Amino acid sequence: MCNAGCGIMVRTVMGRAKKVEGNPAHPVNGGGVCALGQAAVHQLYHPERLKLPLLRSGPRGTNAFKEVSWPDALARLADNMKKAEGGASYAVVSNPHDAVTVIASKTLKKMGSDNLAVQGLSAVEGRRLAAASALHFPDMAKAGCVLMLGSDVFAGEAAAHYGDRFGRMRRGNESKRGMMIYAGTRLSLTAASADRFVAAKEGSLGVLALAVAREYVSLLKGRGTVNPKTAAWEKALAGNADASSKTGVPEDAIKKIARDLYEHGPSAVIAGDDLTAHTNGAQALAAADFLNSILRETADDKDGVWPPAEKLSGYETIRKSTGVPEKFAPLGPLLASAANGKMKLGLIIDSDPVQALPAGLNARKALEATGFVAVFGCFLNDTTRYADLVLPDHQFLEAWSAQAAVTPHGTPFFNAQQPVVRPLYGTMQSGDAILKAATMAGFGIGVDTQEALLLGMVGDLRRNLEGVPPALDGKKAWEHVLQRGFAVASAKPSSAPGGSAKNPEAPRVDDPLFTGLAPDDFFLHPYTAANIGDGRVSNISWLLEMPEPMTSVKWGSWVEINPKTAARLGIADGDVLKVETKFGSAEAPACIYPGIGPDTIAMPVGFGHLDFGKHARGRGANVMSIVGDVEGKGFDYTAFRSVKATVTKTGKRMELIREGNPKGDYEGEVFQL
Amino acid sequence: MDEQERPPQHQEGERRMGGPRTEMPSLEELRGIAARKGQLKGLDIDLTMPEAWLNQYSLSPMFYTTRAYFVFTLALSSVVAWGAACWGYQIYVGMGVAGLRPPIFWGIYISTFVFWVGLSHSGTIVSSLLRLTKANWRRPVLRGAEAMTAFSLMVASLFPLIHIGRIWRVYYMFPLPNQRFLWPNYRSPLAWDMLAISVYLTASMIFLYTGLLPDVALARDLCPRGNWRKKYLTVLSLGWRGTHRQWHVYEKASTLLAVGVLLIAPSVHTIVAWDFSMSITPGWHTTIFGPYFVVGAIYSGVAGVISLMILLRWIFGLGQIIRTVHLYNLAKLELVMAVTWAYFYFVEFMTAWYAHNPVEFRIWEYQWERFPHLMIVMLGGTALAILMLSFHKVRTSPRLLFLITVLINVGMYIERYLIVIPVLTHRDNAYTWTDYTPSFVEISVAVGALAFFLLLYAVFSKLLPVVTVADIREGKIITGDVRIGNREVRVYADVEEPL
Amino acid sequence: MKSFNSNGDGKHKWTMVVDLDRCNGCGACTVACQAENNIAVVGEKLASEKRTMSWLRVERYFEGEWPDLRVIFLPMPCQQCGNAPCEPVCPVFATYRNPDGLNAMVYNRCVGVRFCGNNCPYGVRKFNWFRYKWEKPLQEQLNPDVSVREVGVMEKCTFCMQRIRRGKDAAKDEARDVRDGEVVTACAQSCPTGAIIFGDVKDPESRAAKLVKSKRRFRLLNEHGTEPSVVYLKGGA
Amino acid sequence: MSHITVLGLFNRIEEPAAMLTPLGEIPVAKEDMTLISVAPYPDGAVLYDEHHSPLWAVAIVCGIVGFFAAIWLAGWTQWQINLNVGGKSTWSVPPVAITCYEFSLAGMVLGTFFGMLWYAELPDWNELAYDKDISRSKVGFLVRCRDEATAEMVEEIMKNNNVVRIKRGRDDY
Repeated sequence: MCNAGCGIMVRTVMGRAKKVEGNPAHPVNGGGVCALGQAAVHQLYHPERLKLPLLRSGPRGTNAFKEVSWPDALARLADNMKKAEGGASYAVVSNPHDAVTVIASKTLKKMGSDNLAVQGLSAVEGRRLAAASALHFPDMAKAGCVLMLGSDVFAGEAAAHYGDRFGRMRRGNESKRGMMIYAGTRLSLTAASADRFVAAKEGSLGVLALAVAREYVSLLKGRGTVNPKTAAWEKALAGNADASSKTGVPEDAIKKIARDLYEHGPSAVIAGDDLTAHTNGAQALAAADFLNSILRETADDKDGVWPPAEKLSGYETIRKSTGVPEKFAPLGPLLASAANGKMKLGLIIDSDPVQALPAGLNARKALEATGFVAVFGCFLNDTTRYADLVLPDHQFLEAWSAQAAVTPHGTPFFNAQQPVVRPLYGTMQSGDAILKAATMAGFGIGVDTQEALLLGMVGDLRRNLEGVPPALDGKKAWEHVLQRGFAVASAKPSSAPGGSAKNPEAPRVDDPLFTGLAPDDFFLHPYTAANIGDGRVSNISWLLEMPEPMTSVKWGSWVEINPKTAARLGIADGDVLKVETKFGSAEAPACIYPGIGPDTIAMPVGFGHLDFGKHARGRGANVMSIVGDVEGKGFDYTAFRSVKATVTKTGKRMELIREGNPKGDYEGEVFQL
Repeated sequence: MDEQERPPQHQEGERRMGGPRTEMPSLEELRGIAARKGQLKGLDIDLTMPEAWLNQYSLSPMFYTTRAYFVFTLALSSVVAWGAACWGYQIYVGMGVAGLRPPIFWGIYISTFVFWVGLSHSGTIVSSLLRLTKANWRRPVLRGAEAMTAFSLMVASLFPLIHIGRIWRVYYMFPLPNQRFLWPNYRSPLAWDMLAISVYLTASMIFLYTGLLPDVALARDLCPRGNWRKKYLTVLSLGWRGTHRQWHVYEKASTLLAVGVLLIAPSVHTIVAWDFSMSITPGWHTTIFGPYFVVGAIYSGVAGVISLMILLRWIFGLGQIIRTVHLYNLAKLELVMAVTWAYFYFVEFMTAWYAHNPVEFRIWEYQWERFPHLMIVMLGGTALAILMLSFHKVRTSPRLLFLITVLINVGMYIERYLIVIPVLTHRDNAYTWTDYTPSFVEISVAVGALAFFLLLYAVFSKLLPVVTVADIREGKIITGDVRIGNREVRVYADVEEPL
Repeated sequence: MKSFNSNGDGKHKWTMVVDLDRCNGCGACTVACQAENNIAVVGEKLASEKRTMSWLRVERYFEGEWPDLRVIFLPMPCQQCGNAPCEPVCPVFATYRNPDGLNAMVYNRCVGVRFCGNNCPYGVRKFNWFRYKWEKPLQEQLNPDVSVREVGVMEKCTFCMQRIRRGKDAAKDEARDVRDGEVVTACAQSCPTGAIIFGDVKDPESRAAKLVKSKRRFRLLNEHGTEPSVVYLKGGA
Repeated sequence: MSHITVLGLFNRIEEPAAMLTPLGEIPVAKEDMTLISVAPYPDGAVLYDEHHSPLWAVAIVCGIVGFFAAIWLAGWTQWQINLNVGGKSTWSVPPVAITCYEFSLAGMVLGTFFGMLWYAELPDWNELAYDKDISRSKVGFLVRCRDEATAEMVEEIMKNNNVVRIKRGRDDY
């Protein structure tokens, strides 16, 4: 469902999964589970799950299938694998750390291709995977002040993790309360919990980071903190005088941020989508890193905000032993080459690129031009419309699996997962299916089942896991890990460079570019809502009925618009708006939302599925379908906030389903909070 | 003899008012009607007897049925059937077919309940008050008022049943001995309410029945042999003969019952008010609610009595019995109630407005924002009633009186709606604020209830005497004309010795 | 008739402490509650009529205007009031205060007059407007420890009574007292930020007992004299 | 002992009123006479009610019974089903008071009604000395006679007083 790798336990009664509970010992979530995780049992018993392999029986784009047997389906897949030998195959997965990703990666390599891509890989995540630096893993829980640069961590993946760390930061210790400052373009769920919200212009957070850094350095100097690099930093940051006008943040607000970072230390910066999802995202991220490096070097870090380098090195060890790929193919070029008809086989594993990727990436065209598309998943969705073969996967509660990843605060871990219920239907684990077909096609990687692969993994890994007695053999070690559900990678002295030991180089942040129709268009701000995440779970009624925390809207998508802007344009709550960009248009009801700037509109992602069961089909508008292709530089990510849109009233009305009363939520003083 | 056969003289005051609307038909005319319509064919009334006109008039609604009546009854029955079907649908599907939603758990079922309970008030209060004060103009009004009480209370008592979620478990609310420790909670205002309503219903039925007893005996005697009514009339009359002894006990009992009912009625509406004010919900939790409800009930009830009296006049041609003077007197009573009611409005709104309690004030604001038209009808209705009823012309015009009294009751219905709904939609917890619109089913049931009330009345008028013959006769017995100088005045004998 | 009181020994007073400083409004508690307590999903149409059944909601209040906004999240379960306004108005004893300090709701007794819902200033009581169906095979997920409510009855947060009972039974089997942290409600268990702390305030060593003495404590609408068992800790520095 | 009853129907109340003296001379006791009319005539118009019917006492006694029934019902409930609801005291007075009020009045009303029926000797569906013409405003005067001779004398007196019709019966009241 998500890539965070939370440790969960499932309460079962008479062989039926009843309730998902967090594993209190797990380094990611520490016992908590987010709403999405809770809904796993709902997904398991979802009435619309696929039960048998499906072979396309109509034209592509219709979801017309007939059921076939597993041997038949696997034979077809194997056939097409043979045909696609060489570089003509690719795979898209959703979770970069998962066992099935390892299998896909190994099989593709065997087939002579390295076209393995991850759907929805954000710049932060990409950077984290490639990280060798502790700069990307500050631990919020230990920080005295944390500056969130547009990172809506509570609504995104690993919400449970950040929730846990946030709770500890705020009130882990009653006497010392950590402070959170949120700078961003929209009052996101995370911003709502921040002690201070600083509204910045769209795409200007990199500049803000540099401006804060500059103020911070001048504070250092003014208060006499001696650091050998101060002069170098000062020099590097000298050219950022017009930050206030570029970011829209007043000069004294910037100073106040710097002062808070200085006074409440140890401090850290956590960067997020608001920062990176623009054309200058890579530079902005470098700017944030720069600020982080200053904070780290000047912090009195006895609490351990910054993980030691050797701790992080454990990740490299488990990555290597498990075979988790180090690098993934960039989606843009991959899909472009597929669209040019260069690909004969596409494996889409547990992902929905047609729905979830920006329209500019043309995932639909790529699939249409691919010779044979096999989709692995539990449900029919937008992507299966273009599939030749749909192979029903086990829901993860029925499956064996493992993940090797690193928590956002830098603890590398290995998750071991066993089925909690017997499979309900005649489904097959995607990993097993790929392995079987690959073996038939002659691309076997030496193991027959995913379970065997996992045993093999642990065989290599066991000496690198904490708490696993070295005497145990592979099988025993696996069982040992299964009992706890996870094991933390043991730290080893490593020569890997920790932090930015190099001399600071002034990062440069260009002005963001926007594709728009007219100069006074609105910035379009697609974001992930906390209730249905990125849309992989938008067929789950529990989550659809859960109100999105900020707007309290449920069962549908919306366009957030500032109250004053709405008044100016004569838009009332519930008026259906047509949002038009260069890439297309979408219609959704207006939601008057005070937490958004007057020049911006925001829409949640994950809605507007063309096909994803009765709850998701046609519900709301898919904002990604109108988002474009201004490619970011430096990492594999899409600058999906670089689009401007026009807003027009359609004249239709559609009352938003809200939990709270839009007027009443301003009357909180009744409670005398 | 001649003197008695002659149609009664109009009262002095009445003549001043322009006289009755219908001229008393002569004996010949009566015979003509009888022959023409066959209405009196079976009816064993000797038209040559003294005061035969009274028997004729009071019993003709029972025995004389027009086609229009059947059409009307059929129409009412179909509305009732539709309402009942809607109720059945609600039971089958669940309460959700009503427009209720948290935190609005009570909707128009409860406001309609309060309305009907309120309407039931004046019947007995007016009747027993007039009995106790020996107001002689009371006599033709009694039966109609008492029946109104009984029927509106019957309709009202349906609403708690319609309203509850599990009607099939309604016996949990009664103190029925059982093995499962299921017992009602007497600390709940709803338990008081149920108790009060059932006591009131019992008492008002007894009150109505006691009053009916001599008239049922009369109808029994005058009912022609072989008529299907004979049987139940015989049973219901309990063998009443009208011996001196029976009359004596009857008089005593009437007085005692009047006292009892007079003590029960205000307590009932106070308790209905406590259903609201015993809660901690701002806007309901006010001490004024008890008297406020009682006064409102009498106000709407007297209006109901007036409307019904006028309807009886029109439908059954009872202009000779329910005369304009009766309407005139009732209208005076209603004027007093209207003024009192206006005072209560003033007190209620003034405190909410001036004290500016945030929650109450918000409810008040919301009322004006969301239901301005209803507020205007409600407040304007009372203002108009006071204004209009102050005029002699209006008080003596049945047509205008009918309009005003119906308007008053529309206003009172709105008032009940505005008591129940805005308070719930705008509670302490601002996050839960929401809106309420009655659903089709709720409206159907409410309209069905109105039709049911009218149907009960219509059926009643065919089964039992709708006018109190014995009381009118008694009035005639103790009435005499006295000549003072050049003027003849009607006087009433008070045979009981004053202290 | 003593049997009414036999389901509690009066040794406990279960209390929920909600730290608003920690709550980030993520809504995990809502779904945890839904999963634990067989709460029906009502669907889009009924949700638009605000007839959702969730026993716990996270209320969100805004203060101020862009860009100087302050947001407060307020998780709102049944407050399990000491002097619960919902209890005395019930004509059939369907809701009463049990010796553990909880507002027990006896579904089988409820006739559905809904006065309790009207008298609850927090608006946490929910009514079964319809017979809610679980589409197959979703009924497999239903928690066997919690009854599925019939049409026409009230329901509300029970402080996960079934978990309390399980914890007490386990403690009884081992002839000891219930340990702090042994009994947690589904919402407290799932809360990622640890904003919900559940415990027995009669156990002076429990976390809840310590937190209710916090200087930041307050209770909602306490001016109604309801004495809620849910104690909030004020957010902000 | 069997009685003979004579029922005379008159057009006006004055006629039976005038018969009291001649009847007293026969002699017929006041208890053996009664007036039957369609509407109540005031006491003393012809006869005074000689029977003592303390209806008010019945009403009050029944009211008191209702009062104690209520104490038993509401009070016992609170005592026995000792559930804490909303922190209300174990024996909360207002519910008992309200229940007592309602039950007392219910008792009073029911007592009055049944007392009335008792004292009025109702219901009684036997064929009693009665005439339908009473409902047509005739005034009936019923005399219970010890023997045939008295009955004839009574009839004579009635005829002297403009009786419209005379009916004979036995064993009436």
